[in-house]
Amino acid sequence: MDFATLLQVLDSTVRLATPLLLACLAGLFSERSGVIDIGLEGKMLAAAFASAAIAAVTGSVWLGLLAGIVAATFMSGIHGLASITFRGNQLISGVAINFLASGLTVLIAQDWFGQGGRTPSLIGGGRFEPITLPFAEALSGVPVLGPIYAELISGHSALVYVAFLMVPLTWFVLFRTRFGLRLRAVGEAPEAVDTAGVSVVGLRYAAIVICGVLCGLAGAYLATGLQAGFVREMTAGRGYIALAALIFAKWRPWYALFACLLFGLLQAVALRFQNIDLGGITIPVQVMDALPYILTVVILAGFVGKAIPPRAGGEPYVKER
Amino acid sequence: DPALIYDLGGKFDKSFNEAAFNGAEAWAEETGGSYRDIELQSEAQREQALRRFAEAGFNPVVTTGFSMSAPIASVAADYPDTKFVTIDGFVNPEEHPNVLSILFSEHEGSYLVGMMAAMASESNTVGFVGGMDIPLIRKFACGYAQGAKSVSDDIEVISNMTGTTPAAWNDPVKGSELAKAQISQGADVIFAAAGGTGLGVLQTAADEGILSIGVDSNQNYVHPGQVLTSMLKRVDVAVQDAMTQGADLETGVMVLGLAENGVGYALDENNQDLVSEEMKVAVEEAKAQIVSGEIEVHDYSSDDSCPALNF
Amino acid sequence: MTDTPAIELKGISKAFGPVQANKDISIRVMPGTIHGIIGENGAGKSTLMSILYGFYKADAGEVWINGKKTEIPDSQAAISAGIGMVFQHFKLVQNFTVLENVILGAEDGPMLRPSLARARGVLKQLSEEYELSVDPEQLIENLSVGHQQRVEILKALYREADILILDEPTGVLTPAEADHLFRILDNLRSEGKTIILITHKLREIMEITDTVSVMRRGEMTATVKTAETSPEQLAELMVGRKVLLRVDKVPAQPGAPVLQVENLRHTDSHGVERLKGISLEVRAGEILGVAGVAGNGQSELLEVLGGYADATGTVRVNGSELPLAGGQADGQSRRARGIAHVPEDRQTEGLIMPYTAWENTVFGYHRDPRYQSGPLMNNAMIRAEAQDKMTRYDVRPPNPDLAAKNFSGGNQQKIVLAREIERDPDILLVGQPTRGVDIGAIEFIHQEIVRLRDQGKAILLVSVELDEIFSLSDRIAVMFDGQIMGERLPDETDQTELGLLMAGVTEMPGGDPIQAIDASLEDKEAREAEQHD
Amino acid sequence: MDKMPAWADAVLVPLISILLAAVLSALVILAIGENPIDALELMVQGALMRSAGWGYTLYYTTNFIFTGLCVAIAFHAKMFNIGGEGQAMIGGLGVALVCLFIPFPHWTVALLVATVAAAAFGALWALIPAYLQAKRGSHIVITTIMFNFIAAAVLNYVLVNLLRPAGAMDPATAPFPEATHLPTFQDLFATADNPLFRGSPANVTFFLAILACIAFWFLMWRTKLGYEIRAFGHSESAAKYAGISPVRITVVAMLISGGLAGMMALNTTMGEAERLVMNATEGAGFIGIAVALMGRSHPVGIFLAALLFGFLYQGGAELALWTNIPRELITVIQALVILFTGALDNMVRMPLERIFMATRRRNG
Ligand SMILES: Nc1ncnc2c1ncn2[C@@H]1O[C@H](COP(=O)(O)OP(=O)(O)OP(=O)(O)O)[C@@H](O)[C@H]1O
Ligand SMILES: Nc1ncnc2c1ncn2[C@@H]1O[C@H](COP(=O)(O)OP(=O)(O)OP(=O)(O)O)[C@@H](O)[C@H]1O
Ligand SMILES: [Mg+2]
Ligand SMILES: [Mg+2]
Repeated sequence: MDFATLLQVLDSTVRLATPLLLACLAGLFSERSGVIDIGLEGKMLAAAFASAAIAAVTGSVWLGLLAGIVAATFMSGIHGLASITFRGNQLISGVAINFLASGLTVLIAQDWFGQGGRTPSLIGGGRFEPITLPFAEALSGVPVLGPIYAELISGHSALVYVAFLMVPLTWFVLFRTRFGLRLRAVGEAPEAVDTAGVSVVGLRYAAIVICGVLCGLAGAYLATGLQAGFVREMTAGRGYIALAALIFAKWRPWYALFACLLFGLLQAVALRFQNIDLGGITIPVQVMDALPYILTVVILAGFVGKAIPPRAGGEPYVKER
Repeated sequence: DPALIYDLGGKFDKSFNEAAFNGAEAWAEETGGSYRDIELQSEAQREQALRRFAEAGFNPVVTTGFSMSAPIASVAADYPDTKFVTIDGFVNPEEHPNVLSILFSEHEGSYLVGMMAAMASESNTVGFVGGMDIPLIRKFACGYAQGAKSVSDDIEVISNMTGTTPAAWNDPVKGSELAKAQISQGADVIFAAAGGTGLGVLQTAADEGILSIGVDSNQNYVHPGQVLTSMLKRVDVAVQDAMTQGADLETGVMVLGLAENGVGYALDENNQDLVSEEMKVAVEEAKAQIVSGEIEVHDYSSDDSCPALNF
Repeated sequence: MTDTPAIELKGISKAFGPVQANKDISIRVMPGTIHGIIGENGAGKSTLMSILYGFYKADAGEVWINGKKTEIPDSQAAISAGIGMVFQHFKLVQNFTVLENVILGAEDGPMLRPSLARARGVLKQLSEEYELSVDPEQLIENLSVGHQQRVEILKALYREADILILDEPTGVLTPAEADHLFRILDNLRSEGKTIILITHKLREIMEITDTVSVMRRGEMTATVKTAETSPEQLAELMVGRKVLLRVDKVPAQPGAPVLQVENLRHTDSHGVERLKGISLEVRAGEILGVAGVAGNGQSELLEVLGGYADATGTVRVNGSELPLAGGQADGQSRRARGIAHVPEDRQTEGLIMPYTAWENTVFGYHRDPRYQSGPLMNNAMIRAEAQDKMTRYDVRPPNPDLAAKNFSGGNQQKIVLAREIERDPDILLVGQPTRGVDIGAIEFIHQEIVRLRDQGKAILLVSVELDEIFSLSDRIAVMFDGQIMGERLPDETDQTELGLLMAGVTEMPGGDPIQAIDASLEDKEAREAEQHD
Repeated sequence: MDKMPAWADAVLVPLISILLAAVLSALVILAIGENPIDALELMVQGALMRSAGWGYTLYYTTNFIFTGLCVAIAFHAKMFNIGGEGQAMIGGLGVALVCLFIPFPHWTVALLVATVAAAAFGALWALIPAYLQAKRGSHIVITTIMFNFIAAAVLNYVLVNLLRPAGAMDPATAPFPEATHLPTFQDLFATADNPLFRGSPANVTFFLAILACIAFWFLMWRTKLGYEIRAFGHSESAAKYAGISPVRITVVAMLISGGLAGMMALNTTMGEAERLVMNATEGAGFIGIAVALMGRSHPVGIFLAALLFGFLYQGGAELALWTNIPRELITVIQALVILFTGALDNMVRMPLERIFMATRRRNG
């Protein structure tokens, strides 16, 4: 692989890692608060649709983004209602949300646009345009570093930079603020938080809302940044990969970044190279497609150390049995 | 009344199925008639839809996609008075006299757009993004490569398939990534024969400022001024014809090529600035030669091989 | 001192579904006093205090603090009313540091750093003032229970609580640690703080409290000045009748050794060594009592012997060796070797709560060919046998079709006992046989255990209740930190000596028991923290 | 004492939950500008008023019984098997291999062998997640989801590169030989003058599904294994105390679960398509979750819930045929049913409990 191709693959890695990263951080907030979320996929999908639909109608990507966030947060709200208020099974609620998003997006899209569950293609202000960072042009001539800056670092849409900035921000919120301390505590020992006079329900809903907002960003990026419009099932399992990345990352923000970049890289490689020829043995494309999933299982099997989830994860908080 | 069954890709794929839909609409507009259509939900529904339409007296029952040929073969005998049409599929006419199989010479149309791609290319590198990796799509790719090579002997044709399952028809993200990869390898015209996936290719091409070529329907309007042309596959005409003939439909096997105007390339106000006079002349000439048999475009599916491209 | 009570509860009632946990309870506690609340298990003590702390919501009743009617809808309100509570089951975040636990919910601002810095200072001061030393940077999971309790007290003091509620604080402490705690409470009282102390140990009530209230079956039966009452009177108030807390038994006639344990070692899933070379022996016809503070390896000892934790070392039953790991080391193989096991926790181990009583009477023995007919289980026969056992063990109600969860704790324990004893085992392992069981049932269970001993069985009894250990055991072994610190005969020792052994203190160079205990516990914590990483 | 009688929990709660889901579904239909009453009528007409409609309804029901039982047995062992989909795919592979490569004399023999193959392949696919859960504590929800994706890749590879007949476009195997074709309801019940179940895919595997329900009941409530599985599901610590090996129960329960999912492929592969196609499972593995939840993991409940979903599927197909309501409506209805019966069930249960407690108190 020559340098240019490598840059291309890495560039593509960044693009593909972005929705994973946003969703992964979304899951991180939710699960750190003790609410397991396998509905990331559905929330992203809902956001992707809402952002594309509103951007198509209004011509403004910002309104679209807002709509995406609202849609994902609404889905989050359902999850919260089921798993926090009504102490239902969080896994089942997540499954239901995935189904709901998968059906509703197409149903509404068809009703609104009549294009078979697609939104119209977004043009002009309906999309996030790539941002060229300062001096990208000027520096592109510098050997090695120049192209890296100009092609790999510069030239992504705003949400990519937002996603990457979210990593230190998440770390800071989680480990340097009062809110973060309480959030982590509520995922470990909700009764400790409760007896310390802090509302468990309030904290968990806050986490769920943050989760919704981040999923909203992820979905909006898919539909208005990476692509130019919504198509059915366009999340294509990214929510599950994000979940896997979260476990891989042991529920920590910086690790999440690396996990998502790794999965992004795997996807980028699988996309670009159909059948990889390794000295006589051809690796079929199906293996590349399945690689992120296989890797997740291998990771889960504990070859990379045991991942201990937040202790109260998945359990509704019930004071009175 | 006629009925129309779309393949799993769905009615509004802006491409193959949508062409069928457009044909049906055109028929309805022209004749004032009405028809019924359905997007399939599952495999088991293929037969069900055929039977339900046949039982309800719809005639002919037109279907799109090669996957419908097997169900038609198993249903047709039960409804001898109903005419079935399979577009892109093949059902043995001896065994099932009430079935019309319509096939297209996609390689011929692809040859023409391949020529145009080569002439429009400045980097002497053109790309092809296919949908699902099946002989049908290789037929597109092979015709395209032959056309391109006929213009420039040393032209490089980069070809990628999106996948090996029907999901490959509906994966614009992957289409987009493949297009980016081809662009980085120097391609400056990319032909997308990939259903919904192709929209991602067209989008990326437009974003990156290179040319793309649409497929099946006229997709020039998707990004005006940035889609060089579209390889037309006149599914719409086929559907409209079948519906017009109605219950008296002539069955058998029909192959539509350049001669029958079953395939072609699209020229309209959206791409008139892109297609030079010289290009038009060359393509029309080649078209005439293909029709007359002077140029023979190799059909990949005839022997599963391609002289111009390695898969 | 004024005569406005610091706390006044008026007519508090609380029901959990069909269980009436508190019925119209009223109580007055004067400032600067220690008020004791005693009552049997399940009498409603914890419920009442949780209501005062805003953890539960009362169905009816009022709370008055310092003469003002105060609504306490949640713990936040309780905290601002100056109430602090140390729960029976600690409410700590295990993987947070002491410091983080202390500031949780009482941070100074949205940023953590300043809060932590301030708390570090305050904590240092509090530790010195009240002899509550803990390392503020240590993780909770590395602390002993005694130290965890200190953290809970520090939490309350950090929030400047004037009223401190302690729910059974001594249940997890050695007698010496308990004495130390009482010194602290005495300190706090002299500073004018009001303390409510829940316990069911009459000795403690007599030792430290000023006034005492007695609860029975959700009701407040009496409130008296401690100076004007006696343990006998309190016991009677507690149970509602005169009780005799001694077990009648003849001296043991020990026979051949039945259970021989040598150098038993066990490491848990976190990689912490829980049993560090245990050796002991139980003979036919004797009860060996294992004393110790909870969490020093007694549970693991039972688990290993009961066949559900792997270990190394040797265990012989009637002279032949038991496999300690692998396929043959499981509960059912142990039962086949004549080892019966009444587990420490009947609700999470001994019984399947949603199963009916009859299904539970074969739990663990369900593979016995006796209970099969062909490929299916012979449910009719199991049910008939269950009916019979329940009648003989006086399980109330004697209805085998009722789910286990619908029996009270004492009756659940009887079902477990019936199942294990009826199989005529050679060895009976018993963990906490009377935890959460009322005095009537305790008498019955103790008698059954002694009866089994007199039939020549070997009995290994694990209990955190020193009283129970003293009254049942023929020999007493004391466990600390996964080791046996020593063996004593009940007639030749006392609570003080056992208490020190329970804290790992075998000799006291300085002569101060508390310092020795602290040193010993800190040693243990440091070792565990090391193993953890 | 319980807060509510058992029958109320088993019948009333799911019934009210379904009702709520139905009301919301009706609102959704209204919102897209269609008439819910008409839609329901069309669904009932198409699914229940014709024998061929029943033929389709029962065909789907068969799938859902298998996947419902698959999820249910895992539930009993307190595991959440989301991998029914992948297990069914691989089960289909087993069916295809025996049907294609063993020359069977008669369909009965073929069915027998294919059943074993389907169950074995499905079980095999559940084995790795089960083992990882038991031995390494890898969360089975995540691993089974991953195994769904991996199964799709495996099937894809096998169909595209190994089993696809030369020249075929579909990623599908060649049609199975005549001798493996299972009798459909039409073959079984139609007569010359009464063409029952014409053209519909319901076939003898429906009876196999019913047998599976009965066997499931015996297994869970009459055998040692069922006793142990349920005990383990209620309390892992108690199971350990009793000498019930968590590893063994986890693995065995998942093997049975995977086997049941695999057997679903008999219906789609051998019964209907008579060849193995890429997308034969069509989400039935996920529907199984809803079916098991609604059926309270009891075979009778599962049968009824499977019937309901079979009706929804077939009715939905009819809707798509005769109206402009997109097929995704059915997905939305499914989602609502899962949401209300599975995750929001306490929303129904809590007020009901209060009502029951109040009446009990009033009556003494
Ligand atoms: N959260 C709860 N849900 C339902 N019932 C409860 C709950 N907490 C307590 N109970 C019941 O209320 C009654 C009183 O319990 P409580 O914990 O107050 O007793 P206690 O006096 O503190 O007993 P112990 O000495 O065992 O701590 C018991 O019957 C118990 O089963
Ligand atoms: N969590 C619970 N769920 C349902 N019923 C309960 C629960 N806790 C207690 N009960 C019921 O309340 C009644 C009283 O229970 P409790 O545990 O207080 O008994 P108790 O009076 O302490 O008896 P014992 O001395 O035998 O333990 C029992 O009959 C039991 O059926
Ligand atoms: Mg208590
Ligand atoms: Mg009790």
